[in-house]
Amino acid sequence: MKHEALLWLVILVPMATGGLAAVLPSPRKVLGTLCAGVGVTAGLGWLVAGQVFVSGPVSAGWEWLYLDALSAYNLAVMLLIYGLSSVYAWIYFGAELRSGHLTLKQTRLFAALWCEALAAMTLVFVSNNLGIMWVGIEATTLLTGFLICVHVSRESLEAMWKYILICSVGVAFAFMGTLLIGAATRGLRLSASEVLLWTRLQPHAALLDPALIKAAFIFLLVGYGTKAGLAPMHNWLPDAHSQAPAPVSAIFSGFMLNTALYCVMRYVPIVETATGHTGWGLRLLIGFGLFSILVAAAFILFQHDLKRLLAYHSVEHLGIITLGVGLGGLGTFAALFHTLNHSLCKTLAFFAAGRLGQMFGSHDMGKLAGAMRVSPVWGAGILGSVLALIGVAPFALFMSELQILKAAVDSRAIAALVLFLFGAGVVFVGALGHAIPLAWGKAETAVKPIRASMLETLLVVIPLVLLLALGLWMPGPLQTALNEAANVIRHTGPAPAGPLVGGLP
Amino acid sequence: MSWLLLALAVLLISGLLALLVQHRTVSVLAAGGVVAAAVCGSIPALRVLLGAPAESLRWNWAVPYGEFAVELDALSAWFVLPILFLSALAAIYGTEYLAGWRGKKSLGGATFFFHLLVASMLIVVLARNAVLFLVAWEVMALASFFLVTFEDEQESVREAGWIYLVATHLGTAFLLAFFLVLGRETGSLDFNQWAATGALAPGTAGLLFALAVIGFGTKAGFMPFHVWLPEAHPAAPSHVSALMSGVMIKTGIYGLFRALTFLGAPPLWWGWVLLGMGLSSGILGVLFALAQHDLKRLLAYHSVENIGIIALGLGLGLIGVSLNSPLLVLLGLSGSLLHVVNHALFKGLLFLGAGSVLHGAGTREIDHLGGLLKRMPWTGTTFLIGAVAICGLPPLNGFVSELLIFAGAYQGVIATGASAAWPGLAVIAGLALIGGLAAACFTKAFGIVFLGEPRSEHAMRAHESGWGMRWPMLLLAAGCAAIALFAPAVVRALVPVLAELTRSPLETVSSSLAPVMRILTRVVTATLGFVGLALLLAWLRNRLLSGRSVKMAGTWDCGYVQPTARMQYTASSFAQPLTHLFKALLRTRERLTRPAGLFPKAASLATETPDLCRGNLYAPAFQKVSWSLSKLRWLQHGNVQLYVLYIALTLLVLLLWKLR
Amino acid sequence: MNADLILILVVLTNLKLLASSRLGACIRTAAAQGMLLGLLPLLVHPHTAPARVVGLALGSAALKGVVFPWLLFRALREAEVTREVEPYVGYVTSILAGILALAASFWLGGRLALSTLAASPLLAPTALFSILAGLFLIVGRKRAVNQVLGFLVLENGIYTFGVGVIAGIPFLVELGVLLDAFVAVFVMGIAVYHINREFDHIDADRLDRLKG
Amino acid sequence: MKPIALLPPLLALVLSPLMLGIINRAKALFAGRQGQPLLQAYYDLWKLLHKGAVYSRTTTWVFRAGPIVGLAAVLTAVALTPLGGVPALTAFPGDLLLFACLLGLMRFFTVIGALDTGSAFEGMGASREVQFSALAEPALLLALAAIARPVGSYSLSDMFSAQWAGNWTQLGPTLALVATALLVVLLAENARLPVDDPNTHLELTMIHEVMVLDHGGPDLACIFYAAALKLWVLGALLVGAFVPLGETNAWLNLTLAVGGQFVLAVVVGLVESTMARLRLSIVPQLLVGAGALAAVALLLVLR
Repeated sequence: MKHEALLWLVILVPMATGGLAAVLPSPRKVLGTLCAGVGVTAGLGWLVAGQVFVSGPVSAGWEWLYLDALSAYNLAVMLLIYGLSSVYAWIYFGAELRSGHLTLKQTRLFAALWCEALAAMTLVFVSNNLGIMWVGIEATTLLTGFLICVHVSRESLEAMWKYILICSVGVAFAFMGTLLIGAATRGLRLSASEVLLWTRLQPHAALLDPALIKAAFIFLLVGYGTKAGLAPMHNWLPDAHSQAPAPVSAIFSGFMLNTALYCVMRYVPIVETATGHTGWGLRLLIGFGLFSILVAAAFILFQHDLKRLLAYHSVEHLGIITLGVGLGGLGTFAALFHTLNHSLCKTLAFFAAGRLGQMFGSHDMGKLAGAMRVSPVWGAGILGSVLALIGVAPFALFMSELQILKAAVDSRAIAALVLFLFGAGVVFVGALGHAIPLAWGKAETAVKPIRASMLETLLVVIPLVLLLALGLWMPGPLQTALNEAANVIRHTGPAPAGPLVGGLP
Repeated sequence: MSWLLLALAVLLISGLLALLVQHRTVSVLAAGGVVAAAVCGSIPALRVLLGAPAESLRWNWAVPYGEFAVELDALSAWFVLPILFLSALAAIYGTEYLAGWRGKKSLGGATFFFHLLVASMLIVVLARNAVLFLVAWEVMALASFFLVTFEDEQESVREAGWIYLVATHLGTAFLLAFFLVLGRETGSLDFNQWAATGALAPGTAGLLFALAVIGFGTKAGFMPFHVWLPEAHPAAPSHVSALMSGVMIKTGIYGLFRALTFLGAPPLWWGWVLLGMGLSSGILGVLFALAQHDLKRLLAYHSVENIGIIALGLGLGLIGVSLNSPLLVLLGLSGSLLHVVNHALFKGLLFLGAGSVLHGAGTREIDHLGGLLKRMPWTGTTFLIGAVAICGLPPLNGFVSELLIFAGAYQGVIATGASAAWPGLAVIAGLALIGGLAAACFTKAFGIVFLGEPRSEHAMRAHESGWGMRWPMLLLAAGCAAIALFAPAVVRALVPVLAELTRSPLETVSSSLAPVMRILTRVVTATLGFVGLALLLAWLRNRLLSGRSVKMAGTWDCGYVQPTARMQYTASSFAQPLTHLFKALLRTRERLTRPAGLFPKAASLATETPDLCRGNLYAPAFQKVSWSLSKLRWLQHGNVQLYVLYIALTLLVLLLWKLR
Repeated sequence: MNADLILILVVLTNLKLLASSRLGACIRTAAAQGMLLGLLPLLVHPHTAPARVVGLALGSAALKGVVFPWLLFRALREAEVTREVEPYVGYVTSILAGILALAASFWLGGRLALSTLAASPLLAPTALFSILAGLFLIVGRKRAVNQVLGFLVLENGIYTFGVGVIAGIPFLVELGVLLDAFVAVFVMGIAVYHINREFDHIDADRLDRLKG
Repeated sequence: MKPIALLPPLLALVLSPLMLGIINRAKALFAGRQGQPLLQAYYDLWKLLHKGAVYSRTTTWVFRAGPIVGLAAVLTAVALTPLGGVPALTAFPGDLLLFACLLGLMRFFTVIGALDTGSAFEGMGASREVQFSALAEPALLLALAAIARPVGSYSLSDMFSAQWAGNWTQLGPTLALVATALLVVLLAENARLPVDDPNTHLELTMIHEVMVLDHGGPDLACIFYAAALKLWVLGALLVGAFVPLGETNAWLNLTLAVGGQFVLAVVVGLVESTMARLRLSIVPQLLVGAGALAAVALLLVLR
């Protein structure tokens, strides 16, 4: 059947592209192939994702591949981000090729790893078997490890070492959790091939052994949380993000983190049902979410390096998403919406940071000042994205955060409300303090203005316009998509979150 | 309502067009767009104030919990009119004011944000859905932020922009809490439903009131939430300062009025809280204004003072409600509402005047100016009118609104029982002091800037602004006089507003407003008499002098031979006795080098008066927070072993804690 | 020879790892542990030993007993280091900590109520102990090689758990796991190699330029 | 409106300069001099009205407008002032505010008129004037509030109507406090000792006089006349609060009130000849003290 074929293709096309890109003769060709391959993958992915929203979950390969609303939504967003980032990679590395900072070998390495990483992440989303899902995550870690040091330097090596070690340890715990889940299934007689199939566990979650499930969820949360950059397991994140080339940083915080968080979301309904809907797991999520927001706030306040600043913003926003999922109800909906908003916004931010970094030759915000004058386009990009990141209306992030706040108030989680507002306030004060000089400040060394190409302008305009549009108007399809996805997590049929004006979740 | 939508459309479209087109056309769009919008928008607003029923409109808006629900009731209309009027004038003024930057800066951007600001202010006062309100509220903040940072190459301006956006955003955080909690209590985010649902639990209502006062008070500029005003107003281009100070901060007052219609019957302490806010804002505001020597900063502090006066009126009104004494309510509320409009007029006028001075003389430093009345007669005269008005002196509009509030206070004093007399006493003492100090401050501002001899080259070479900047000032001055002249009519236009606020039928309001009307008619007669007398006397004097010797000479110098311009009193020396009197509050920093020896060399005195709250409240608080947060930073120690340890510990702790 | 014996040996190897300062010895110990664990599947499911179990056993034994040690020794030769520099935790203390960890893992194993479904009551505790020991090596030692070893031991613990506790993990998953473990160690090996070439040392504690 | 209502303003217009004469005469007597004739003020006005004018080149129309506006304002205030229980020309609740603000307007224009000359001395006088008046205003309004409370109306004509004027039996202590406060305000507002010294010739010590150094001719006449009227209207309030009146006979009341005014003038003279001018740094304390007295008076009637 055609959709099942699509599921396979979404994994195979990027793998093939990666293989091809690794042997092409010229860097330009390599990058071109990369863009083409990613483009095709994106097309296929959106096709099948759309199919899911039209006519329910798609599964293939004896149910080992499975795409439901939740994974389809994440897959679609991921492919969007990957597409944008690939185009940006063309620009970014194009500039480096012109200035001779990039060799063919490095280009090939980058392209191959880039595509294989895409394949691995896709695997995470399309696999129904929780074990394979884990394999996908681990593969992502190992593949992206070398992406950090496309340019080998002391810092990049250190970052890579920390990234690989910490994430491997963390993800190992996640595997432990997966095993425990398997152990918990002995109640329901499942054949070896079915043990870890999500579609098998989900319906009978109530029969699972609560004690084991709890232990499993702790391992999973810590494990995948490490990869998702939740505090206090986030320490690898600022190093990796700051040292990786901008396109890589963009997909790192643009979607790799969310991929790991997606794995946690997968388990939420199982855990909730198994523990009898006591909100045991949700409370854990709320805790990690809030702690991440506060930690991120502390570091944003004192940050000097632009890319590290953005990295901590990722910690904050992943925390917000986790908080939303933990609050449940409307919160889940908002969290998924926030995923899209944050990814768009953060990719743009890293795009701008990368290009500005190339222009100023540094990411230190002491040197990086007055971006608006040096490059109006990218200056607007960085200012706009930071303003959006700190939750200024009418950008979409304001909307999703507003909904998460509402979820908190409605579920009378006043402590969460206060801490969230406090953390967001600190972030606002700190980040705005960085953003204003960044945009208009006086650079100590004069940098001559640089005109941005049409393509670059588009890369800035498209995300900003999307964010504005989503902030002021939520398309019906997106809304249904979000609802279906949220219902997978809530696993409680239609949304409990009260009557909505303007026809909603 | 269609007219208002048209106005919004015109604003947004012309704003967007301004981004695309070139110099000349930009100015045309900048002025034309807003003026057209003002004309369209005023029609329905006037209709409603003249008694037509409220117009409303509900469109689906595909945003969770959002609905494009707008309504033009009397209260909204009362705020819509000044917004439109002042915006139109400010826009006209702006075209000439900004002409100097043509080619240097993107005037298209400035125009776009100006139009966006006007549009968002309109939506704020029209919105009937919390999400719509909040979005408009934030857009308003953002647009004004970009206008404030127009001259972004200046460090001080960037600083001001930061303080402004931070302050307003933190205020918004409280509003978020306010709306969401209210939404939880009532199960809806629709204003009309909130107005409909009656009594909340006293505790909840109190909490909501506190949230509203902080949230809206930050925008309105209540002391101690005013910190952003004295920074942002001077930094912004003058026509923007006029708009922000004249009407934008009033959206905070509007929000407070609107919020009070949701919270049910106010207990006595709400009134007292507002009185406290009013007194602190009024007195401290005018004192700090007195201590400034930057003209626009001085005006900014006067906005704080006038917001305080408005709060006094509102507080009296609330106390009247809780003691149910109708006359007190009407006097307090009408005084407060009328002062909203009056302040929009004369503060707009004064900021435009200050802008004209900055434009003509190139400095805002009062001590460097002087003798401008000769060089800029139009600006000077209109500025004088604004000054008299803002001091609450007859025969101008400021007097009328302050009279109403004063009358309310006296009403409280003579009312039976002491509970209304105490607030009355407080208001009388406070308002009298504020009035006296305001007079001191504006005799200083006008006297030092426009009178005497020029104190610097700047002032010497000052030139009058063109008609594009004169007309707005003239119209605003005329407005100040007109409101005083037609006070009864204006207050009659308040009847529907008051009826809506007190939820009583129009007849009742207008009947119980009758005594106030009588007062106003008498006042108008008396002031007219005064004007007549003045003209008569002037005529007589000229008759007497005609044909006699009228000589011109130097100022009488008390026998000193060579008076120079530098011997004149300066703003600082003029205000010194008062600032010295209140030095405990002002904490003025003085750098004084006394003249020494028999033949003293140069001596100098420099004073600056930094903001009390910013220095002693917010800066320490921010430091405390950042200090305590900096304690978290050892987390990122750089050592990978440590990082793995965190993970292991987190895991173990959770296992031991959560598996019990 | 039954499972318990192997498990006890695994515990002993862990203690040895904690105790020894010579990197070479550590690597050999780890290799031995790998071999032992390779045997484990055969003994846990003695009567049912289908082809895939045998394959798994041989695969993991080969990988952990031969390939990894070879990789690590190569890294050592490159770096020309033989022993751990002054560790964060002394060796005696390490052993004591090890004993404590052992006790903790027995207690935790009981808490998890796994023994019932495990092939041997010792299994879950041993697995947990290996995990803890691995963590301890990563946190407590400075040489990057030691951290790779630590990760290896941690993996071993999880593997033990997987083999012993879960009746039927699909073959594919197990392959994936092995593959990942292999790649992980491989990648780490390469990283160590690069680090050594760039920094002329492989002391993870001196990699602390990125902070704040 | 009964024709008698025209009398208070008429009396004010005619008799106010006389008060200055009485004060001077009283001071002269205390100093054991013979002193100026009682009608000296009238002569001065007449003389000034026939003079030309000299204007400083620095000045603008503001300088010329000052005296006019001041006189017009105080004349309007006269129309609001009742005398001897006879209601004022126009009376309405809150007229006391118009009264106070008109005096404020007069002050405003005197001050900017002074600043218009650009003279350091006049600037100094202006600076002092605004300082003291800012403190005097609360005292005045509070004192009036203290009377308004028992009367139950805040229109001057009601507050100083026949049956309430000098109502010592009902509100003795209050009235005493109010009268003291009003007296201080009157002295301060009219630039009298112990606040200001009307007839020193040392500019450095003057307040009001130094502000009008540059005015001459008809302008100065306006200022003198305005000052006299100001003294009269404030005096009328003080007297109205102080002097008890019989309810019935309006003429008798008027006579009593005018008498009261003259007595007040004598008292002022007495104060001026017995007291020295206060140090400028002490004056605020005096005025704030007056405000405090008024507040206390208000508290007394609040019970």
